Amino acid sequence: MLTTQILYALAGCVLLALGVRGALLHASVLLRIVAINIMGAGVFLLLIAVAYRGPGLAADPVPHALVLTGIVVAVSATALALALARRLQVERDDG
Amino acid sequence: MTELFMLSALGLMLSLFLGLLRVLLGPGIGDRMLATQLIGTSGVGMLLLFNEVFNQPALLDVALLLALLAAVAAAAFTGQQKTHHD
Amino acid sequence: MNSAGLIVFDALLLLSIVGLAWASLATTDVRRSIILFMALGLVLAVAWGRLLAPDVALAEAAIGAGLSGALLLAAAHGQPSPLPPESTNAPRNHGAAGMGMVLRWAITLLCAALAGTLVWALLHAFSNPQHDMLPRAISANLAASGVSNPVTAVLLNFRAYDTLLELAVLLTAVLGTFALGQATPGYRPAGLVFDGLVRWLVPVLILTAGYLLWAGAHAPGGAFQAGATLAAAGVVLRLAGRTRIGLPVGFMLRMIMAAGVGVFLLVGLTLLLLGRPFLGYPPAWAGSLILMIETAAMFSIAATLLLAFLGGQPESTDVNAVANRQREEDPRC
Amino acid sequence: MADTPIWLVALPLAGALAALLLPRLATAAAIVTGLLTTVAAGVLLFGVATQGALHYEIGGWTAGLGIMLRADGLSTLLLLMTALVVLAASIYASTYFRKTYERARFWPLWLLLWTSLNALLLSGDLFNIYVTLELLGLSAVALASLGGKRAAVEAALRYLLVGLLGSMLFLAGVGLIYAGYGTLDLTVLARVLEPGPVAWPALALMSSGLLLKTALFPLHFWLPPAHASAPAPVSAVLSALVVKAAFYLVLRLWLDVFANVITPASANLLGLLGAGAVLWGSWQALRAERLKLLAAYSTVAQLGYLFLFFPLLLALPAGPDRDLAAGGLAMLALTHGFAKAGLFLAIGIIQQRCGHDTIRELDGTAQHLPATTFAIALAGVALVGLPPSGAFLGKWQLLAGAVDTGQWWWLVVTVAGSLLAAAYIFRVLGHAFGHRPYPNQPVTVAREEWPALLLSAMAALVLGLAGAPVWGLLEIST
Amino acid sequence: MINILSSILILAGVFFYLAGSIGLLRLPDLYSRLHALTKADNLGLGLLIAGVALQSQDLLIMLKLLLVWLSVLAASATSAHLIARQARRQETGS
Repeated sequence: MLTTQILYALAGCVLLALGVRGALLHASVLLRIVAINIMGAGVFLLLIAVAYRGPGLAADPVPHALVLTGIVVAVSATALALALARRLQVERDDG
Repeated sequence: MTELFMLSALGLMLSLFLGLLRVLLGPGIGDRMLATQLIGTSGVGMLLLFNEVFNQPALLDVALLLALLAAVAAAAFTGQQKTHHD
Repeated sequence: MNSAGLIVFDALLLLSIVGLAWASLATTDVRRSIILFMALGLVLAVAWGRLLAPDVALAEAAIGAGLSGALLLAAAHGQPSPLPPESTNAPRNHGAAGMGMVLRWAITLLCAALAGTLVWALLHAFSNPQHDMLPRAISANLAASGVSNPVTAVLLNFRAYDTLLELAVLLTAVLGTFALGQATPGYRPAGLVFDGLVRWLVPVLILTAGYLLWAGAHAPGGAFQAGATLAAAGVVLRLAGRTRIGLPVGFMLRMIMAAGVGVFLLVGLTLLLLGRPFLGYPPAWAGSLILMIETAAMFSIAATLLLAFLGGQPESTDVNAVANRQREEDPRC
Repeated sequence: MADTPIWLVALPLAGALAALLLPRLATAAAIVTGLLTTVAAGVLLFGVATQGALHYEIGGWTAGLGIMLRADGLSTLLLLMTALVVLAASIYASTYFRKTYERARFWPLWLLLWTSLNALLLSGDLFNIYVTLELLGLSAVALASLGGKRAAVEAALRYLLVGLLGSMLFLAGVGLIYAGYGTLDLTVLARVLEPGPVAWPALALMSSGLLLKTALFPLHFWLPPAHASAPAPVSAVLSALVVKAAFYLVLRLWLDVFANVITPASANLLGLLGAGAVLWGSWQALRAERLKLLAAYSTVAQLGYLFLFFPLLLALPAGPDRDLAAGGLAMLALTHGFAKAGLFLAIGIIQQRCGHDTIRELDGTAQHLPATTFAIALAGVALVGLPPSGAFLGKWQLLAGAVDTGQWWWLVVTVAGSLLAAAYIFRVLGHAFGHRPYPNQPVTVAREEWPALLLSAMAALVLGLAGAPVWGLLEIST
Repeated sequence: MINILSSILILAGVFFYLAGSIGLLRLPDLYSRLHALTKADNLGLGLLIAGVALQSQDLLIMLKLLLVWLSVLAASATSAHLIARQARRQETGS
């Protein structure tokens, strides 16, 4: 059991919970999107902490690959959400 | 030598932490941007030191990328979008 | 001293991560939240470096420090700042405000419980001896994978199917933004100082992207990091007020968007028709096939990220889509 | 034959690229792709029926190191249903979207949605499931926003944010499983998972993410606006297939992968939420003023029935009774898929021909659009669960299971829900068959109407008679 | 000998970093913070990079380090300019 692993995983859990709270409570769409991204960062932190094996040792590459995929997916989702938010703003301004 | 690198990384961490306080305190957007800049520069420094501590030459590339994109944040923030009528 | 120093360092780093995340979610000012989120991205890049995940750190540096923030800020431009709290949704009265308070606390408690349970579960998971079956299998098969960077081997060979679908996700997102309307009109010229920076920054970014793509086979890097760096070059150009940022239009654009998924799929199906498993590269060819797929993926990723930053279809490619959006209906009943 | 699983993913994906690159030929490309994919689904069904469950190791790497696709009885049946529903909806969509630019936007996203559905149903790897969930979510949202009006965009945005929240929770569960067991492969996990402080929270996280996506009461709030404001063919697929894909994952995790981790209390909780969904969804459907909203609330209710099976399946000992109940669950899911798709397509025709879908003003529809009204009636038969629909068989097993295990209260819920369903269906039919002194000329438009008719007939007539083969196929599991 | 020199350079670099961040925290207004910070962190990073570069023998790595320093210099000058311009714009209220 590595202290580093636990510390970082713990921070990941906190970020996840903060993100969920923000996503549920914020009124503004953009802030909700930021919240969901922070939630994602929490999950990624957790995964990278799981992969860590100690200062001199090579980390487990699988979680690293998963996180890279996760980052791309998160960016894609953010882009679509922002486009929807922008469109909604236009519709509101028009009507 | 590793210990000196570690100590210096701690020093940079402290500097990042102080920058963080300014980010949180504000008061203006400009102050926050400036402090973010400091966080980025400290991050670059730390990555360079880690590159030596953990013997991970790839961290140098990370530092380079952070350095190259350091101005993007400020530009994105101060850039003025055209309106549709422009 | 060394390990004690590391622990103090970790503690400070994590404190700043949690602090930034908290502060970014505590404010109702959208721009402030975005700045804090960008700062969080910078600190996270350091954290990935600290946890010996340089591949992830590279992606975070390109995305977190550059693109995500620019994307969010571009969307925030139309927003009033700071946003009046809860003015857009259903109107509320005082009774509802009381209910809202209860709801806030209930949600906060729920999230605290979530974090607590998760920590409890993780402590149990970490108390077992670590599972090294998969990492060992990866090192054993690394020689046959065609690349020597294990993360690239996982992404482009062992779990290549995930990456294929991930590229499809990226494509879907951009097609979705296209369907929602035209690109934003762009930025006013940013002035001489920034222009001077752009003049040498853009070529350096493009070179760096090429380097990262090439390095991915044996060192951290790869298609995604390279694509994101390339996209950053386009973002910089656009922020400087240029109208031409290196994206083609029309058929060429669609070709580039489709190239990542297309080449991937083509390689997979060709191998299938040759009697091998889908995406089962012959070891002798694996390296070149992966480089080919990664090159196509890099252009696709760069183009799609850049299009996401534009926020819609670049002008002059589509029929007057927005104007003609309303479909005619014939009320006959 | 052994390659069929990967073709089911590769074909629609290739079709999506073709539709993107050649916008003028997009419709043709989509229909050809649709036919080919349906044939592939049929071949897979035949293969699974004759040779048993199929496994396909992508890249030739063993499961665990690589990703494995798995096709067993349940997933194959759902794949075939997906193929038939999407194909029918595609034919309808080729008349629904008339302008070139509309088609150029619609078809690539549509085929990407199909890719994600097939990939999800075949996936045998936890992280891969996450990626397919995101592909499914993003393509569904993009399609739902195609209506372009404010209501559609608003609903799509909420749909997206809820979906992202759900998939992030799911991913957190996946991370926990990897931390505890060091593998992501479902078959391996089913062997090594044991009840305890890692598996329970992981299952809870993944399930809550999926329940959010499958819109189980009280997490259903996002569904009615999103499904009611999307274009008709999209609504059909969202209601019939997309929510069911998330449900399929819940089923897989609870009854297969985490089978020895779940407790009776948690299954009862799912049953209770299901009961809430049945009653609340049906009640809201009865009160709905617009047909599309009615259909959307009916989806909430129908998903509730599926969750009623969980406490029964957990209480029944492994054996023929349990298999019968599991078959009833599958039958109910299949029937709802066909019936709801048929219903939404029929509503789409009414909306286009009459310019509205207000239930109160439907009088004379039966005289004006006889075939469409007939399709609605057939779909209604299946939604209420009258014989000879497949839903009748499904509900019968539900009732039998409730009696066998002495959990009579689920019986009450089922009966009450069915009565409410009968009420909301007859309310629509009552208006539709209402006499109008000067009706419009009767119209039949074959190309628009027959997809809806076929889907509804499939649900109300064919599935009920095909009970035996369905039960036979379901026994083939991995 | 090289180790001692590089230690001195790195420690000096850290000192300038800290000086800059304390300045950022203590100085009264945006403009003075701007000036203090850009000078301090450029100098700090420069010294640090010099110290790290002494440790490596590889020419490619040294070039990369130089590039890092140059781009931070350029970026910080540019962003300082942009931030100051933005602040001035807000003050004049346009």
